[in-house]
Formats: sequence, structure tokens, C-alpha cells
Amino acid sequence: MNTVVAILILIGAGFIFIGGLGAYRMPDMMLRMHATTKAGALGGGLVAIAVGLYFADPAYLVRTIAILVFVVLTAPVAAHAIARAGYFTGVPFWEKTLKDELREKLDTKGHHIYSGLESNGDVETRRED
Amino acid sequence: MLIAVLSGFILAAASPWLARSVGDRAGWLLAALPAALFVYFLGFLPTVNESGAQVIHYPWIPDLDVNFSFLVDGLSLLFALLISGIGTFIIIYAGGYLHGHPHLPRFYAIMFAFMASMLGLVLSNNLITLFVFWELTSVTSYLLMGFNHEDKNARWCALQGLLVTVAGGLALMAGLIMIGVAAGSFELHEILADDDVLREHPWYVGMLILVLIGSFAKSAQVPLHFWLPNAMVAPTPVSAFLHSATMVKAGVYLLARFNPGLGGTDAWLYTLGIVGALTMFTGSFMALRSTGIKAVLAYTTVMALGTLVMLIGIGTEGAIIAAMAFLLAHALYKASLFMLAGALDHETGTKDILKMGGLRQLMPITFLASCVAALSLAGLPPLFGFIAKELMFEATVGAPGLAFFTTVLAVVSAMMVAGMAAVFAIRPFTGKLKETPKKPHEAPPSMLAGPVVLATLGLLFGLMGFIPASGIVQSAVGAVYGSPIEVELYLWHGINLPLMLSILAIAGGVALFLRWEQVLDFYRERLGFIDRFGAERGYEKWYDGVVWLAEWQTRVLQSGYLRTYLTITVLTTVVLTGWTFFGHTNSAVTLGSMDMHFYEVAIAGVVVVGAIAASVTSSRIGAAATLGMVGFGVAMIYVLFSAPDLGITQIMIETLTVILLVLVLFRLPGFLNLSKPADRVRDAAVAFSLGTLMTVLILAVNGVTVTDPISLQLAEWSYTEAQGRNIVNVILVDFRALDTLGELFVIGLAAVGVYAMIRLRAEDKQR
Amino acid sequence: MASWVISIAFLLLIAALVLSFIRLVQGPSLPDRVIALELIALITTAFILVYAVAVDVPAFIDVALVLALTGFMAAIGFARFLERGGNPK
Amino acid sequence: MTPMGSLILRTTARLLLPLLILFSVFILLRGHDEPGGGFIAGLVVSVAFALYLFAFDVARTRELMGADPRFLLGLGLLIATLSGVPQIFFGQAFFTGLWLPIDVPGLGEVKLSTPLVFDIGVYLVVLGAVMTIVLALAEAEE
Repeated sequence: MNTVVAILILIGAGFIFIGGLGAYRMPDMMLRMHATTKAGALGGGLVAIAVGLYFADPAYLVRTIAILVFVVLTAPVAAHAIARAGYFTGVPFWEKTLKDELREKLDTKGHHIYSGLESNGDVETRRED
Repeated sequence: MLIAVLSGFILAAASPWLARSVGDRAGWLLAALPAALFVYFLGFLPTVNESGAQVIHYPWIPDLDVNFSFLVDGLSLLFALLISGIGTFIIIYAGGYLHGHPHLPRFYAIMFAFMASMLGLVLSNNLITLFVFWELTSVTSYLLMGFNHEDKNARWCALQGLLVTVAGGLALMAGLIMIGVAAGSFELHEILADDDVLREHPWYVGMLILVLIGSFAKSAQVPLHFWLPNAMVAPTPVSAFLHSATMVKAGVYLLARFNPGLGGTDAWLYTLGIVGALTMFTGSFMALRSTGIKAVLAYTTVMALGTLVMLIGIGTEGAIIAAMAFLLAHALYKASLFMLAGALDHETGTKDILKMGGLRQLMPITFLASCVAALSLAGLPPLFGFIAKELMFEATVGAPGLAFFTTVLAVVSAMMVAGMAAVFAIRPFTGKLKETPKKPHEAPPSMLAGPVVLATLGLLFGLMGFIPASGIVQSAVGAVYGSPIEVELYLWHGINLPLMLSILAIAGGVALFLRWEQVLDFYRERLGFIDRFGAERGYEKWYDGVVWLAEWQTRVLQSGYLRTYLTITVLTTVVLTGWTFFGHTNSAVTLGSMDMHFYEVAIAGVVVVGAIAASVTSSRIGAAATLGMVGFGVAMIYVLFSAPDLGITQIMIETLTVILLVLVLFRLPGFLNLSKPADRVRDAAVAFSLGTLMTVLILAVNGVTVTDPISLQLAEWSYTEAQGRNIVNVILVDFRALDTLGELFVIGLAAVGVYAMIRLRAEDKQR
Repeated sequence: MASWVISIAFLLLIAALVLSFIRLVQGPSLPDRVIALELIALITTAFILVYAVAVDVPAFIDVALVLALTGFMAAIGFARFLERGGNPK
Repeated sequence: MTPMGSLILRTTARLLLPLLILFSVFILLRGHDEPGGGFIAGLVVSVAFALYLFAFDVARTRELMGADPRFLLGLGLLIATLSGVPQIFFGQAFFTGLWLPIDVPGLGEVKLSTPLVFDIGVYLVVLGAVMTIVLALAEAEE
């Protein structure tokens, strides 16, 4: 049992480290976010599971699972919120960025994003910017 | 006895309602209390005359050695009788004088409060209770002086009177405490029992000076005398009662009371003698040049107080007898003179003697009473005033060391006062009737009762000296002198030096009266400069100085910039704690061997670097984010020291700080003007000093273990008594619930405060 | 529990902490700083969990749980700040 | 209508809020024995409502909270103070802990106690205070 816990902790810590490395080395905001959110959330979750297994007591296991759930739930939402805010306030992108599909679909004033599939009624209001 | 003293306060509370319901006759009805008290104190007379002092004891705050114990001996009884007796007539008089005044009920309330505190002062045996009543008299006197508070001058004089007497009171308190500690007890009868304990004590000079300052301020002695004439802004009943018969005599009472304990030394003799004599001279000198009837009486009161202080200073048997006789005589004629002056002012509408004339036919009784009282003031036989003056001259002639100085001043003052007495008694009533603002007619009976009775008493005591002698003066003199003395008071002492001096004084008086106008002109031309250097100018300079200091201090400390407040607070802490710590404790600061894991060092390092980054960064919101990181670091440190509760609290506070910052910073601009390098260096230095101080303190505290930490017991009790294993919460909620309740109210207050400020800002933005 | 595992885990976490701290201080724009702050919150949670294992005290799991729950609020707050037109400088 | 958070944020908030409130009550009730207590629970629930405020707007948050935060503040203070009063009738000093063990069918023996009541007072005060400030600031922003 302990070996599994040890392995999980090491992998988890490794992922968090990679997350940190990504945050440091990635050129612009969006790319950094990939690293920190995905690697971080995974790393945190693994460590949580490891600790849950280490303390065999079900009460603690429930809490560690709760930690896993919350980490995995909140990290992306936080990243989403800050990415959206960054994008709208015009944070510069990496000069080698090729595609930015969001730009055409975006109504910058109202902060509304349209998938382009809405009926014509909605589309007109968007076009006037 | 306790009820007797405190009854004044009880009636004070009831009197507004009583006065309103009874209406006009209130004066006569309310006077019943002081009359009853007078009879009650008379009851003590026989016992006091035989068995001397009596102590009545009621515990108040036993473990602070403060209790309502009362010392009833000749001296306190003399004062108590004066207060209650004259008080009766004053209340009746006030009924007439302030008839129809809207605030009359309130006047009665304060007057009774004053009377009760004065009674308490003269009767109390415990120094602290005596001081409490002393301050109460100052406060009630302030309220009475400023009675017609619309008048700006009344407010200024009332404040002046309060500041002087209360400043004196402060010195007195220090003195009383020193006496209490030196004598080992705060009970007067124990202190005065063995005479020399105070005199030989090393603190003797200190005690003496402080008590003297207190008494001189209250009894208007020379440098501090200016507030008494200004106190005449008060309505006449107040002047008659407080500023002539009772309150201003509190200082004299205190000196008389401490004479056995503190008196007898050269310091006592010369200070009191000289100051008293000078006050006597200044009083009479200023009386001569003033024309307002109340001002004249005020200055003659200053003269009388000076005489009393001088006589107590001389301290010989004769001097003490003279002092007590003079005190009784002065109380009688001065109270009646004031009431008569009030009657004159009430009827004619003016206070200026020069504007009054020929009132003889219109106000016959007033004329008669003022003649008798003025004769006693001037010290002519057969009045009691004459006996007192004769005894005074005997005392000054026999004064050790100061004989010549005091006698000359006494004679000159007596001359001037005799002159003024004549001016007061004759000028307004003789000559042709002058035009006065109000149509004069005889004063109502309530305003005449007091003066007539007191004046006739002065005459009666003069003719039959043995009544006052055997009654009260003998036991009073015994109390002041320390041992019983035989006292006879009679008019004719035979042809001797004091008689000659009296005749000389009276002759001088008559001369001054006849050429009074020229004297006034002489004062105006030559002696105008006095006003520029009088003691009052000193008071005004001191007063302006205090106001200037307050403004300067506010300008410096309350500059309106948060960073100034912060710098001042930090620097004061650093200086005070640093000085005490490095100056006194010599505990070496040891960096004990701490087994530290690498990760603890790493986290501490990151937190420190984070803090520096937060303070250096130029973007406000960047600083907020860095602070967030520092917060998480600290949370980790809490966990490392196995404090889960603190860890959670720190995390929650961290999150909330960010939320609040985000909401607040929304409207704050980026750092507009980064401070100049010089300021940054100064701020860094201030911050660095506080940082080092705290670190050193914590390390030092770590090293020292005075008692084993309380946490051990709390841990043990936590489960047994509070049935909880989480000690932190048990402490917060059970052991120290009251503190937490306090903190809750603080949190609540802060929240309401923020809400109010934001609400205000929102409203005035809409306007 | 082998102590070398714990030490390595701590080492990795501290390294990640230092790296994200550099990003936090350096981060040109506010979102970069916020991302770093998010990662630091995660690192703290992991750190506390590993420490709980290291000293064998399960009570610290609650601290990690609270941190996991509320750690992301900072990001939400800053996002709202930016969207409402707050001044990033 | 003031701009609200993104759809994702709103759904997360709706999902997380009940969990957080449950968690805060859980921390409050077990405060006596394990890490927790009125103060921390109050903070947790305040953060939960702050999240809801950031996701939606002030009007909805006030609606969700039911009572005005200042009322909660006052109520909390009242409860905290009153929790010390019953002792007086038992002749004990103010704020001495009174314990009333009752057994609840589901949970077995539950110890009701005045410190717990005091803790609830603390919980409401913290919640009331923080939310008064946060809502006041948020309202001033619009």
C-alpha cells in the first residue's frame, strides 16, 4: 500500500512541478494557463488520492475525494474566468499565434460570444459594432 | 449625619419639581431644609464643647481606605452652622431676587447641591472624601457663576473661576495623597493625633506647597485672586453665599484644619503671613478704586480672606482667636452686605454707586441694615466687627518675626476698608434722589429678612461677647490650635496699642470717604498701568498659550495623511519598546539551535522575498496578488507549526482580503505619484527598524521562560471542564467568551462604519 | 513512509513554488500574475497534504480542503476586477 | 442590468454555493472538538456568498440571502449575548458553559451547549459583517 501512495505522491508532485515550469517558460498568458491548470489540477488530485489512501480511515478518504473533486472543478473555472477577462482587456498574444477563431464571433462591447448558429434576429444586433 | 450631609443632593434632585409646583412661596418652603440642618448641627454644640471632637464613620470603599467618616469638632461645626444658617436666608432671598426667573427651579437645584458639597467638605474626616466634596464645590460654583449662560462674559468668568480653582484642586489632591501616605492613614483624626509626624517627614515642604497652592487658589490669595471679583457675574444670592461666606473660605478652613499638623514651622509662618498680608492689602487697595457695589464687596472679601490666612499663619493663641472671631464676624456682615447690594441693584437697576443717591426715604430698612453691617465691616464699636479688629491688631502686634510688616499693612487696609464701608453705607442713601433706570421702592420682605437678621446678630454678638465665645468660638479655636484655650470676647480691652491703631484706622477711613472723588481720579491718572500687569493678564497669557499649543500639536500630529499617522505610530512603538528593552533588560538574544528542515527555510525565504516584492512593485493590483502569495506562505507556516485552526483562518482571511481589495481597488487609480527616493529611504528605514525590533523581541521572549506557559493548564481543563478537544475554539468560545463578545461588537461596529461611509459617499455623489 | 519520498516531493513543490513566484513577480500582465497565484494555491494544498502524510496527522486534511474550496476565489475576484474595467496598472 | 459573470461561472456558483454552505455548517457544529468554530465557518459562508455575488449581481445575492446582512449581524450579537444569560438563573457566573446532552435518533448522543449557541452567534456576526461590507462596496461600484 505505501509504495502506491509513494508513487502517486511523486507523480503528483512531478506534475505540479511541470505546471510550475510551464508557468515560467510559456510565452503568453493562454499557453501558461494550459500548463498550470491541467498539470496543476492533475497533480493536486493525485496527491489528494494518495493521502486518502495513506489514511485508510473512510472519514478522511471522503474528504480527500472532496478535495480532488473541488480541485478538478474549480481550477478550470478559475482559468476560464481569468482567460476571458484577459482576452477582453486585450492582453497581447504570442507573436507566433496562428489562429484566433474567437475574434469574428465576438461582440467586444457586450462581451457576448455567439456560436454563429443563432437565428438571424440575434445576429443583426451583433453585426452593428 | 450621612443623611444630613447628603440631604442637600436629594433635595437638589427634587427641588425643580417642588419649585414649579409650589410657585412663589417656593423660597420660604425650600429654606426649611437648611433651617432644619442648622437646628440639627446646633444639637451637636453641647457635646462638642464638653467632649471635643466626635467621629462618625460610614464605610464607602473600605479596601481603598475611602469612607464617609465625619469629624465633628468646633471648627467644622462653626462652618456647618454658618453654611446652614446663612444658607437658609440665601434661599429665601433667592426666592425674592430671582422671582419669575424661568430657570429658578434649576437655580435651587444647583444651590442645594453646592450646600451639600460644602457641608460635606467641612465635615469630612477622610482626605479623599474631603477632596471629592472640594471638587464638587468648584463644579457647582462654576454652574452657578455661569447661571445666565447667554452672557458671554459670564461664561468667560465662570470658566476662569473653574480653571483656577480646579488647577489648585489638582495640586491639593497630590498634597492630600502625600499627607495620607506620610501619616499612614487618610483619616484626619488619626493624622492630627500625633503632631510631629508630618512636620518631621522628609516630604513636609512638598506637602506644604501643594496644599497651600490648593487653598490659595480656592481662597483667592494674591497671585490667584483675580477670579473672585470676576465671579460677581453670578446672581447676587450666589455671590452672597458662595463668594463671601462659604466657598471661598474652604481654603481658609483647610489651612485651619491642618494648622496642628502642618503649622508651627517658620515656612508656615512666613508663607502664610506674607501672602495673607499682601492679599489683605491688595484687596482693600483695589476696593478703594472700584465703583460697582458688588466689586467693592468682592475686593473687601479678598481683604478678609487675606487677613484670615495671615492670622492662621501667625499661629499664636491670640492670632487663632482673632481668626475665628474675624471669620464669624465677616460671614455675618459680608453676607448681609451682599444681600443689601442685591436689593439695591434689584430695586434701582444699576450696580454703580455713583449713580445712586438719596434712597433714604424710599428704602429705609435697607438703609438701616446696611448702616449696621457697614459699621461692623469698618470695625466700629459696639459691633462684633470691632472685637474682631481689636483682636487682629493684638495678634499682628504680637506676631513673631512679622510684627511690623503685618501691623502696618493691617492698619492701612483697615483704613481703606473703613472708607469703603462709609461709601457703601452713606453715599447711595444720602444726598438728592438721582435718576435710576428702575423706580426704586422698598425691597420685598423675603429680600430683607436675611440682612436684617444677620446685621442684628452682628450687633448682638458685639454687645454680649460671651454668647459667641462660649458657644462656638472657643471650641473652634481649640480645634485649630490643637489644645483647648480659654476664650473671652468683650468690647473694652482698655487703652492699649490696638485701640490706638483702631482709632487711627477709622480716622483715615473718614478722611478717605470725604475726598473719595479725588482718590478715584488719582487712581485713574497715575495708577492706570496696574491693569496691564495684573495677575489676570498672566492668566490670559497662560490660557492663550494652552490654546496655541493645542492647535500646534493638532497641526503636527493630525496632518491628514495616512502615512504620517503610520510613521508616528511605528516610530513611537520602536522608540518606547526599544528603549525599555535595550536599556533595561539585559537578556542576551540567543539564536538557539533550531532544527529547521530545508522546506521550512524555503517557505520562509519565499515569504520574505514576496513581502519585499509586494512593497517594491509599482502596480497596485500586482501588490495585491503578491500579498495573496505571502498569505498562503504564512498559512503553510502555521500548518508546519501544527496549528490547523490558524491555518484555515489565515486562508479565509487571505481570500477575503483579495475579495475586498478587488472591490475597493476598482476605484483607486494606479500608484499616481511614486514617492521621491528620499521618502522611500526614510520609509524603508522606519519599516526596517520596526522589523528588527520585533525579531529581536520574539527571539528574546523565546529565550526567557518566566512561568510555564498557560497552555498546559488550558489543555488539561479544555476537556475536563469544557468537554472540547479543540483548545483554540474552547478558549475562544468558553473560557474567554466575554473577550470574544467584545470582539464581535468591534466587528459589528466596523461593518456598520463601512456601510455608513459608503452610504454617505453614494448620497453626496447623487447630490 | 520512506522519508526520501517526502523530501523529493517537498523539493519538487518548493521548486514549483519558486518558479510560479518568479512568474508572479515578473508576469507582464495581471492575468499572468493571477495564474501564478492559482498555481501557488494548488501548491500550498499539495504541500499541506504531503506534510500531513509526513507527520502522520490527518487533521491537516481539513486545511487543504478549505484551501481547495476557496483558493480559486482570488482568480474570480481579479477576473471581475478586469472585466469591470479596473486599471491593471 | 449590471453585467453578470459568464455562463460557466454562474453554473459553477450555483453548484458550489450549497456545498460551501453545507461545509461551513459542518465546520461550525464540530468546532468544539476538531479544527473549526463559528469564526472560520462564518468566513467560509461569506466567501460562498461573495462567489455568488461575483457570479451574479447584488440584487440576486440579497435575494438569495433572504435577510439583510445587518439584520444577521444584529441577530448574531443578540444570540451571542443571550447565550450567557441563562446561567444567571442557575446562580452561576455569566458565560459559564451549560451542557444539555440529548440523544438524537439518527446521530446518537448530541451535546447541546451554550458555547455552541455562542458559536452560532459568532457565525452570524461574521457572516453579517463581511457581507454588509462586501455588498456595500459592490453596490457602490455600480
